[in-house]
Amino acid sequence: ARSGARPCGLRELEVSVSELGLGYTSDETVLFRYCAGACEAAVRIYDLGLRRLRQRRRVRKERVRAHPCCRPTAYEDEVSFLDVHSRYHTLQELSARECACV
Amino acid sequence: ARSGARPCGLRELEVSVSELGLGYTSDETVLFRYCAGACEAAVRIYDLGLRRLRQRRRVRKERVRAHPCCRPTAYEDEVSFLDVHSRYHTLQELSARECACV
Amino acid sequence: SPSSLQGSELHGWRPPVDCVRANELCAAESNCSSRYRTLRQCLAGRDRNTMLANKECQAALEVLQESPLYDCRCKRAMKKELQCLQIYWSIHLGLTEGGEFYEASPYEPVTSRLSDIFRLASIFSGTGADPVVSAKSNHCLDAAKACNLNDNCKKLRSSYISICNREISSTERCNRRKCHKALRQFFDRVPSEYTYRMLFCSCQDQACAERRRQTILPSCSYEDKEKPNCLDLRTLCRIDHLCRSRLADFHANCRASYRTLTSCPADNYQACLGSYAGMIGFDMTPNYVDSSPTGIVVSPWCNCRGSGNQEEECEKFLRDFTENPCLRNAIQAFGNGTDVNMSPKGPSFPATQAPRVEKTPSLPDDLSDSTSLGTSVITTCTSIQEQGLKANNSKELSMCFTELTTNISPGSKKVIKLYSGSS
Amino acid sequence: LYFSRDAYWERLYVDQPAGTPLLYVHALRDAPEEVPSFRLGQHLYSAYRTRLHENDWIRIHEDTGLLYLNQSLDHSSWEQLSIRNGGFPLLTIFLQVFLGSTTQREGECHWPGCARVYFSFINDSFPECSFLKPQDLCIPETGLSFRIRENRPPGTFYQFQLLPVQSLCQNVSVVYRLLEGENLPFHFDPDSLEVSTRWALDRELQEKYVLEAECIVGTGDNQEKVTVSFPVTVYDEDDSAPTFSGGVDTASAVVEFKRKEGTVVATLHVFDADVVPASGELVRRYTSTLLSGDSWVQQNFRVEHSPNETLAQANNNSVRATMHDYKLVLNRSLPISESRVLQLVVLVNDSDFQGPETGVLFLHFNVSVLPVTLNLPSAYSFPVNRRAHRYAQIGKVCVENCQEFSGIYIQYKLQPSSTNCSALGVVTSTEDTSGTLFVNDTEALQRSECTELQYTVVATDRQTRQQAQASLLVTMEGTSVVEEVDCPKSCAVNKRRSECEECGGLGSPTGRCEWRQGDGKGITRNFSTCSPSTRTCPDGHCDAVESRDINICPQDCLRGSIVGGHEPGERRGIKAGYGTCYCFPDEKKCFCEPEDSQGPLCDELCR
Repeated sequence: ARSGARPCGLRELEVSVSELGLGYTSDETVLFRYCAGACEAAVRIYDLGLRRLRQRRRVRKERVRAHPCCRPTAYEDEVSFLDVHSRYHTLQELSARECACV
Repeated sequence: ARSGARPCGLRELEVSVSELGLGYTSDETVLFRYCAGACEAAVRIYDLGLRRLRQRRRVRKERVRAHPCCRPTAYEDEVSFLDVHSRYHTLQELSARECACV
Repeated sequence: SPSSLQGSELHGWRPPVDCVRANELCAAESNCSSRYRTLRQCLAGRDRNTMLANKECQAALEVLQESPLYDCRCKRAMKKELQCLQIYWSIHLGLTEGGEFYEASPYEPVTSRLSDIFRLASIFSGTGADPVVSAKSNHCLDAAKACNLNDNCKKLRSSYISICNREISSTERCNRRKCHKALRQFFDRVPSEYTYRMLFCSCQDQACAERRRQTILPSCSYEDKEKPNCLDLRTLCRIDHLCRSRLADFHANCRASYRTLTSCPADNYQACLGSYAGMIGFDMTPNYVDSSPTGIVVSPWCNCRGSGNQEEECEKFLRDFTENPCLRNAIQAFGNGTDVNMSPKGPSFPATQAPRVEKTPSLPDDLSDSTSLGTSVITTCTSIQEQGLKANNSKELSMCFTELTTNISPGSKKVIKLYSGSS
Repeated sequence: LYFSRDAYWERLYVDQPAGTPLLYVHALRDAPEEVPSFRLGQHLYSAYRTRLHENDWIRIHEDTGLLYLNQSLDHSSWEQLSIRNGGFPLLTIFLQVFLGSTTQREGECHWPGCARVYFSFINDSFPECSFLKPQDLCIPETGLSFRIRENRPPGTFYQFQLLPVQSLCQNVSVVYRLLEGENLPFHFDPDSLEVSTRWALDRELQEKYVLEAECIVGTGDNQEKVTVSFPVTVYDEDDSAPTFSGGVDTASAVVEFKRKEGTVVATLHVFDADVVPASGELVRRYTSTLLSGDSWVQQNFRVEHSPNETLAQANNNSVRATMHDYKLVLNRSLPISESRVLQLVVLVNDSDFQGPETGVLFLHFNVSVLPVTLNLPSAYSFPVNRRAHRYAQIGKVCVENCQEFSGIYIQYKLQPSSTNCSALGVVTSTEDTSGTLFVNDTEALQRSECTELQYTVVATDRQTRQQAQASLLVTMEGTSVVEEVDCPKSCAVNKRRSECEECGGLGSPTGRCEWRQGDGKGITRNFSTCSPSTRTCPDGHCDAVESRDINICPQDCLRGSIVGGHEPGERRGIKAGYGTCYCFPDEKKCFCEPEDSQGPLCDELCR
């Protein structure tokens, strides 16, 4: 991505519950908040060192992340809805509340 | 990778400063601690929802991470060494001190 | 004319204060505070009636009738609401005998109207919706969507749903007490532009009506293994000051009146809907009895089996929910987004218009002999008065509806008179 | 004495002349010798019962119950009362009328000894008679309804005429006729216009009447008719003694396997034609006592009374009545050794009943408490796979009739014949009082010298320590094998069939996990998952073995968070899931997500 792309932050989208693909069939909509954006400025010397060690195969092939992630650091408590069978469901931590580069 | 692979945690490696590829030439070695491993158990409903919305292109192709990252949540303060030119250097936050799935 | 009238002291009208404030005023005045203490002792005694018969108690009552405590009121969801209500009932249980069918509402009359809510609702949801689209859409679903898009509404809605939906054990469906508390918080803290849309949305099909019925999660907040007798349920409700107040408020604002355009006292649908919603989360929680889209029937969870000789009174109590034209008109009005546009002065009727028989709601109304009712007649003027319209100096204020509610037993003819008197 | 109504209505106009008769109140007698007398309360009240003023204007004939104007009410008195009412045109005032015989005081007016008389006080003089419509001449504003106590002497309960109209519009002819009263227990006297009962009423025959009356106003061809109907409710009194429903006064029952506190041993029904006292009071006044001097009976049995209103047929009328259910219930769990034959008697007392016969009757419960002896089949034999993992369920042991037991608590134990070849454990499941055998130590399974395991199964009743024994032979099958490397402890961790079937996990009897392929229909009980044994897990029930270790069957036993489309089980586990459900027991977390969305992990892709 071009350097200087939109920085990591909170985005929001109104989606129907069914669109979340969790198996619930409901026409209700929820405000889905998620984290997106670049974390260029959050790179540390740790990342540089780790990237280099991985390139040199000094770090075994296990899963290693050598770049900060734009991820939620806090989530919204819960959101409830009624499904098409007239049964209520409550989802915990569906939406992000705060984002950061970690 | 098999599910249930080694979960995210702190690993350590003794490396020479030069191997870090930061441009310093020194024969000294440092204990480089980094985070690695799987974050399967840290998945939230947020991730499932975001993954589905991305698959359905409801979330624009901006950089979005639909899976927890195994990343440092605390860093070691500093490490110093003498290079081949007999000059001392100190590196901040080179090693991870704590890891978590975020 | 009877001379005794001129000498007596005028008991003019004064704007009501809230009972917490009135209590402070009384406490600051030795005569009032001592009498109030006496009255509380009178009421605390086991045999209330004999205590009230003794001179000191009577004297205390006389003094307190002149104090601000006498006509103090409370506000819904005010800060010290329960304390306010406790003070109110400590006075009014002294004045009435208790066991009245209708009790005066401790709450200040509602001045806002449905049209204020519609205006806010349309601002929020930007709906000046196209009527064709809106006719087909599921209004209750739209209401849920609107709520989920407002953080405060979403939060409080999710809170009561997750509590009311949490199964405790195979024998205990849920924690009803916590569910009721969460429901009360929802209806107290979320603006009615959201809560009314979810509670009183109009429906064209069964799915929508079922969603409307499910709004309060009836399997936890409403239904129970057995249905108690409605008079027993009323007795239980009246033990708790809050429930008692909300029931009195419902009766005051929703009681069918045959002398108003809308069948509602002071033609205020909002007052009725607000007091109906105010009962949710208490023993007297009402709900839709089925999911038929158009046949709006609401009722508390009770019946009239086991009423003994009070079957008529029980059925009358139940009819105030199940066959109440004011409540039904109010729900339908909200559902259709209509409000009666009552200009503050109200329709003016020539003084001696011959009595006209109004569009008589087909259903029997309130008082028949079987009730030991003290207030079969509503002083609609009282509620107009309490809406801040100064009675005695407004020339305009002569319109007042004589509320002679008649018991329409099968086949009997009903007579309605409209009078205008000038003050 | 009692009033035939609890509220009366009339209109008051300004400047009606003193002496104008207003209305009659009527009292009916409870006993023939009673003579009604009336007195008025001192004050006039407003709608919300605020005391407005002394009653200076209205008086009552204490013997006839006729209320009349003692003083005319002029505009200034109307103004005064209106101001007292808050400055508004006075709408309604009321005063209280008491029976002379009642001790009730003002401020405590309620039927039967007190009634309220409401006046719509209109700030206008009495209208021209010609202005009045027929219904204004015929009937009062508010509907009429009457209440008459059953079994009471007949009496007059209403007088048709509107007295003010009759006195101020004398030239208007108003004639009344009771339409359907003839064949009913009511009589109408056309002269006095009084309506009375003809004989004592019996609520158990009919509790509601609707009387139709016709009022004819005017004469000749400008006659107008108004019909009015008014309900009469017959008030019940406790004049019917309780009777055995269907004549059955005895029930027999056997207590054998169901010995738990709260078990309903037998039920008898008592019918009472009355509906008083009402539900609020009924349980307190309709008592039931278990008569038995034997303290054992008092400690171990109780009677539960639940009254229900019902409908009884009386000469093609249905009338409300009450059916009382009396359940004999175990007050404690009975030990299996208990053995008794009892005749229990329950005294039912309708304490309000005042009839000649007795309001008491006796219910008889013949109860046989049988002892239960524990028996186990002589021998058990089960195979076990040498590859079985720990907590693999091998089989069930059960004393005779254990599925029927409730309130009987059995403990199972295993006594191994040889000490070095012992691999099994047993645990008791409370639901069906059976014992589940499971592998508790896999090391012995791997030893080639252990070809079979021999035990004695001992079942002990916790309360009486009574025991039963049986021999148990467990034969080894298959060969043990070195465990697959990198396999998780719990089968439930595996997300795909391939991973699942190449590993074992806690609780797997074959040493391999089993994949259950779901039906893929949204959130369903039949979700895909990896299990130690699809026979026992997941089955929506966290059984006695599974609850030993969360890794065995987290799908049934997890108390934690379930991420993804699901329906939680009752208090624990997953009742239904979307797609594949897999778990991380140590993190107390399960996930349910469709197979297709477990795509490649987003590592490099989402830098």
